[in-house]
Amino acid sequence: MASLKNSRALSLRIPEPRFRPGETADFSNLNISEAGVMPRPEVDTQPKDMRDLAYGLVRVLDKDGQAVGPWNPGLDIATLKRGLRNMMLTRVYDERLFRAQRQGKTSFYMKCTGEEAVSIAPAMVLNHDDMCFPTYRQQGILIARGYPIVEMMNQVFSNALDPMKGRQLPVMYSSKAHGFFTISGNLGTQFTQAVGWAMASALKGDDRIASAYIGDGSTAEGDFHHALTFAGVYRAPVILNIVNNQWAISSFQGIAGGEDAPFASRAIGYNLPALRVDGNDFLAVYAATQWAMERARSNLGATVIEHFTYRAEGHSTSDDPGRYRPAQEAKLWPLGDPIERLKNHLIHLGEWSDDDQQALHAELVELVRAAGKESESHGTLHAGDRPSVKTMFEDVYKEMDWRLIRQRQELGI
Amino acid sequence: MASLKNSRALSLRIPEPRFRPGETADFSNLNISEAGVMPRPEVDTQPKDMRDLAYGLVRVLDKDGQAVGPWNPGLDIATLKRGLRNMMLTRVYDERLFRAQRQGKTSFYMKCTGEEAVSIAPAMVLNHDDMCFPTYRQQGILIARGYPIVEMMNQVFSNALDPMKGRQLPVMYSSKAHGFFTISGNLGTQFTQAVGWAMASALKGDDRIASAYIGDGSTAEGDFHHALTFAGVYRAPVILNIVNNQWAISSFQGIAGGEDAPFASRAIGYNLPALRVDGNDFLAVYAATQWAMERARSNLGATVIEHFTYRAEGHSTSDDPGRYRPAQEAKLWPLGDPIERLKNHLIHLGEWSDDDQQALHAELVELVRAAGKESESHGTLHAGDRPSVKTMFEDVYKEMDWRLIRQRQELGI
Amino acid sequence: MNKPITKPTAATEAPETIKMNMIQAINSAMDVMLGRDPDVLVFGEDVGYFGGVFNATEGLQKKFGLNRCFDTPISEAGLIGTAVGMAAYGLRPCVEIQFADYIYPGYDQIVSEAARLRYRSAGDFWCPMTIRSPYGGGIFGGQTHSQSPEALFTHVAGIKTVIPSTPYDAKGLLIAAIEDDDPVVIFEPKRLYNGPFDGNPDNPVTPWQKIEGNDVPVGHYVVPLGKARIARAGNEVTVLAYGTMVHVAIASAETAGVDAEVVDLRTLSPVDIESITASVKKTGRCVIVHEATRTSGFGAELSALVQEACFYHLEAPIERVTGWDTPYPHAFEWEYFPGQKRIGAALKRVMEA
Amino acid sequence: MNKPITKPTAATEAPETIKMNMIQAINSAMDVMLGRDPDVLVFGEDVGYFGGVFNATEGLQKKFGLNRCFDTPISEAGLIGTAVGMAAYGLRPCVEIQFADYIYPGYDQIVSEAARLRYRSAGDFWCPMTIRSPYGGGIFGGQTHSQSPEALFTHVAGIKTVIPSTPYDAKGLLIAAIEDDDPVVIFEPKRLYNGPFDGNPDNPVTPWQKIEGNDVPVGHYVVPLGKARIARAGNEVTVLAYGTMVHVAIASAETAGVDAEVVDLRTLSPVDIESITASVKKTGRCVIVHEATRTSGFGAELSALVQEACFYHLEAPIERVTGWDTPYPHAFEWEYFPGQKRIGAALKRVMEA
Ligand SMILES: Cc1ncc(C[n+]2csc(CCOP(=O)(O)OP(=O)(O)O)c2C)c(N)n1
Ligand SMILES: Cc1ncc(C[n+]2csc(CCOP(=O)(O)OP(=O)(O)O)c2C)c(N)n1
Ligand SMILES: [Mg+2]
Ligand SMILES: [Mg+2]
Repeated sequence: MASLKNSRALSLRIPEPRFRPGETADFSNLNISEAGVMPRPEVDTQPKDMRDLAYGLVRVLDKDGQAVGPWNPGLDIATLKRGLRNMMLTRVYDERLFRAQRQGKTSFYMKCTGEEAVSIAPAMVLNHDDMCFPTYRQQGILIARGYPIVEMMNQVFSNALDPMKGRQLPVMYSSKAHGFFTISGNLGTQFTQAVGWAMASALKGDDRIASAYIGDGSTAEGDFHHALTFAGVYRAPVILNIVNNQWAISSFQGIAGGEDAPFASRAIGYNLPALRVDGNDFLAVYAATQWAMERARSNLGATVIEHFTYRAEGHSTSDDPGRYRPAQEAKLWPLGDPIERLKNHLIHLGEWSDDDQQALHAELVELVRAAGKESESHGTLHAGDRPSVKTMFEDVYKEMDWRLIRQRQELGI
Repeated sequence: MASLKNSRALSLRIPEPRFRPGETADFSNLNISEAGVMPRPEVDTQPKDMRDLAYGLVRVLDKDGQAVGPWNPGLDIATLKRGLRNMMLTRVYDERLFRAQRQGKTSFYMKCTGEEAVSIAPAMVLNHDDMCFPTYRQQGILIARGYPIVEMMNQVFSNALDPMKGRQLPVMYSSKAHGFFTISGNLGTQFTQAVGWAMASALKGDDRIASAYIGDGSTAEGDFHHALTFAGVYRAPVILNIVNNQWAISSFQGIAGGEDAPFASRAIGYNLPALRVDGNDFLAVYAATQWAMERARSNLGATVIEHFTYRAEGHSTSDDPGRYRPAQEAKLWPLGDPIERLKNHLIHLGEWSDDDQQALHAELVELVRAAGKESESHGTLHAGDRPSVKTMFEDVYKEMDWRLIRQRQELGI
Repeated sequence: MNKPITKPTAATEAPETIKMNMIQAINSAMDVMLGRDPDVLVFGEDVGYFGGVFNATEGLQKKFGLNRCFDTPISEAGLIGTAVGMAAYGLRPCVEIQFADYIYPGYDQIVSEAARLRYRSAGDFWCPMTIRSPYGGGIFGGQTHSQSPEALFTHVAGIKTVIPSTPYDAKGLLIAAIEDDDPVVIFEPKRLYNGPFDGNPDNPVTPWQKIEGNDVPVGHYVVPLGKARIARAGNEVTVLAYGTMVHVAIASAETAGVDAEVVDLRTLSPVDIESITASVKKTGRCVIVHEATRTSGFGAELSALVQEACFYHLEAPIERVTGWDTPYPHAFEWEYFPGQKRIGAALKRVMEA
Repeated sequence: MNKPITKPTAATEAPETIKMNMIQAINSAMDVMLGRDPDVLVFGEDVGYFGGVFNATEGLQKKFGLNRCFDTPISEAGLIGTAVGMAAYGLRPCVEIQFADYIYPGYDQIVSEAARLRYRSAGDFWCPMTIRSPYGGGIFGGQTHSQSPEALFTHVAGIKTVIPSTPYDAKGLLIAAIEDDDPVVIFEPKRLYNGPFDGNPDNPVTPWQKIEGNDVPVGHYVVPLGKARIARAGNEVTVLAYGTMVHVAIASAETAGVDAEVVDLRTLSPVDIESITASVKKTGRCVIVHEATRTSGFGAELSALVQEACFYHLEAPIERVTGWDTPYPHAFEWEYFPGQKRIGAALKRVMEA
């Protein structure tokens, strides 16, 4: 084949997002299926017979706020309102804590603005003792499960009542009682652990399942592959959620390979079923989670769900997205905002009004304000009370060994 | 969804091979496409338009030794004979070195019996300066590229002329001059490195491509995922060969997920084209490599090739496959032996006879015997000459630092 | 799950013992624990039907079923990561990494996860996981079957690091590790699997079965983590060693004619500082021996600890006899391996200092 | 490719210098090298258009193009593994790991591959790769943005480990690393990016731009690997330090009123044994300071080396002042961080011993 030699100089493709600061984002080329068009296979469908779902987009709420198609979970009004409230509370909470960081009350904060449905709908579908393995962007799970927001704030402020005893970065919650696994600062690791947890549950003949989260960018970590491999091989009862919010700090999803093939399609090579879902559509996320949960509980194994959403704000308080994407890109995102869309659905159903919305918002602001006051009374990062320094040496092991005892003495406490 | 709770106790699926020692293997359920039936897409086909090739099997040589179908590479007789000779030489080499290990002349040896086509056909397709990143089972590449077998033996015997200076386990060859990357004892790592090498070539506007190998079992390592991710994202000019010989030491391919979905289908989620090939069919492997090479050289990026073959002997000299699979399983493998099949093709073409075969075999045995004698005259692991102990401290870094100099002195050399 | 392990009732009569080699002792530890505790399970590459490349798990799948002992994909990060999840669920996974040289792909799951769960969740989650892995040289395994990476684990707060040197200890420490509520890494000196090794490759190895005093209880017992053992009592110099080097050190003392006290550390982290200090204060001299590369090896920590605790008792510089700062070279097994000659010379040097 | 780098012609006149902070110096090193050598390239998570989360690569993509500076998927193993392949091809990749805490997924590619290529291929392949990564505490980064994992690298034969403490050194060492034909890991003390830090969080930080003598050449120069620097001359006790701790140690000597000689190691592996030995032989006392957890930290190796080389000169036990054997706790930044109080106390203790 020497004839081909020197035929052409090779070159590399370095993916770039279509728009950068100063340019105007344009999502009109985005090929988004209409609400209601994707079929809903039976939960015992063979993965090979439903590969198309990895390439479409499961959507329930249409432009008019109507719930349409086979994926409509048919929720009652109370559930819809609970969903709306949870999402709004999460957003109000985020806004206050973000400001608190700006006020120097903590070192760091991360919002999930625009992605509330992705954590809250699944948390409402699953049993409370199903174990979630979240990233730092699923605070909505705790809120939906009724974990007290004062406790969450205590963690963020590393104050005297911080359930993590001042050891963890803000937003790195943990609550076994709420089926919320301790968040890791190291991306991806929890994806494999969730599969292990689910394997354990299955090995013990338990009925609890696991639900794992990973970001679009983090799918590139090895843990993503390990999780899918083990989940496929052992048919583990786990839901593998990929939150594709299209950005990983400053890198767009193309840097993780998401432009060429949807992340959901990664499932195909492991013989896992994949659903690709409009992550800003509370009902679609709800229904997809139901499907995956039923599958897992019926011993049919794992499901990969890609939640297609958009990170509407900066990565964290340390980030300025205006440095790498158009300022108005978030506004132009065509799949809208999950809170707006669920609100419109309730209005469409005649069960809600803009006034109700405003009243609820005001109520939640007040609730969060009161919680904030209470939490701050127990200290914030640089002021007021904090956990006892002694505890710094505890929980490294179940029991302190001589080194830790000596070191505590060395510190003079 | 509380109704589902406690509906059923979960359980885990632990995959097991269909047959164990004492049982009779039966491959009749194996769904193998006929030779000649798989279509050959143009090399610039979009991956999404050729997903079926991940699930079929590209085959050229039929039962009668005839080359059929669109994948027939149409090789001339000289090339066919070269292929046959390379494969036979590799097998004869393996047999002698295996015996040498049994005679205590080295510590360890690994054969590639039954898998010769998978290394030799690609080595003949590619240019000699295309860089291969092999595992320990692609000694055929060196043989096809004319690396002296005496040198190979010197490495295996860790003798005075060992090009690796006694540092590497037997079979861990390296020859940059032959486009053969230093073999690692750590599974999988070379897969990502090959992508990096290919990226470098593309970045420099070079025309060389890379060819990487990984075993079926080793696809479970993170490196497999990293390689496919980077290859996809940057469209690197690399061929990603998966050698599915169905066993990873004692674990059958189902433990790596290969029974539920062919390894080739892993490519789909990364938007990479996949070919699944009869790895015991020299012509099919040859043609698939040509296709992938043309694609890479045309700046169209990487191809994943699954070579479906069978590990006809033990994993290594440390292994006894009779402990975990039926003794006669290898004999029953329906896709036969690559040497037999290419021989039959040449006979079918009227260009070869059993006598020719025997004569060639005798010639190669003699050639390997002579090389063995020559190599052994420079020492074997526990007898005769070996590299100077001084060299033990060299090449840790380009230059020895004070620690290595002192330590060499400490050893008194 | 994650419930306290039933402690053995105080033995009234001597337990039944038999002679086991180290592999059998390790196998017996897992056998005992699989039998006692339904939350214990064993998995890893080739450990199921096949019983492991060193036979450590032989027969366990047959006896306890697929659910208790099974093969995993070749993914050290995957098998350790899933084990972390299982341990967090409440099981006690005991996993095998086929060779210590292959533990690195799983390093992040060990260091960032297993070691951190309890601390970062303030005790909400923890990780009672055991990782077993054959390590060390002396078997012509070349650079990827001979490594001694223990120091890469002793540096990590939150895990315990254990290395046995006899079948009795191997079993008792492994049981202790499985029962421990924190993650434990046990490196098994593969050179000792079949019998003790004195460092001289020309001497025939006596199998453990023929070693006097090698009596291993068939049932449950524990060798506590964190406690060293005096492998050879002596007065002139303290040798700190673990794994294969314990036996080489004892032989070196004999051949060098130095009355060394050989301390077999057994647990490296947390190390038994009391036993170390007591011995060095008695002898006033210290030689540290390990197979791992010297720079930043565990010998460095031992040297620092001894110096800190026994400065005024030391009559000679502490010496380290270790593997060289190179990869482990296949053909130079005995030039790399710290043998009797090098250890003996160090013993004499510190005696003459 | 893999060709020798053109050595700078001997400067006849003093090179142009400007005041840079450490980030600018690091940026300048890459800028200079991208300009001089077409085989150098820079990549990592967020390093391209965005210029890195600490701005270390700011402007490089714009100046040198996408092919020379680009973003990678979030896969430390993938980006280091591809860098190994590129280095084997003949390029000189300089990659960023966003925080040292996230280097573990790439650990296998560093330890088993980058560090081994040259040795295992007997010089047939080698790996001129540089890994840069911000490390260390003092910024309220909590346990996964504050780690100091240097000892996990100093133990690995085949790689060099470097830690600068000034903008001048950061640039000169990084250029040396990129030009080095072996893999080099450079940990950058992120606490020092903007200005030196004396360990007292209540003191305002003076930016590097206002620090007298902080003159960084705008062009090419090299600070050789393997050579320490006397950061503060003194006679009473030697302090061995690197990174942020160099500045804290100097301040501690002042506030404690001890005439300490502070040796800034700059390269940890291979460490400058001559400078260390000369200083300790002069002072007879030694305190070692680092942020990393104590057990098996690099301080252990330093303690062992000093003890081995200077046993008969030591008038007091060598002390280690280090991070505790715990993860780095968010709220206890200053209780964990080895500050002036603890270092000062150690200085006084060794003076009184
Ligand atoms: C192993 C590891 N590498 C890098 C980082 C630094 N980091 C933190 S968040 C982040 C981006 C993650 O993006 P994505 O997975 O898409 O999640 P998102 O933030 O969008 O929710 C990076 C690179 C880390 N925390 N851990
Ligand atoms: C990282 C790592 N883990 C485990 C091993 C031990 N090991 C060596 S070969 C092998 C089986 C590999 O099987 P496969 O990838 O199918 O290749 P094959 O031997 O069949 O060619 C294992 C587990 C290793 N060498 N490296
Ligand atoms: Mg994202
Ligand atoms: Mg195989």
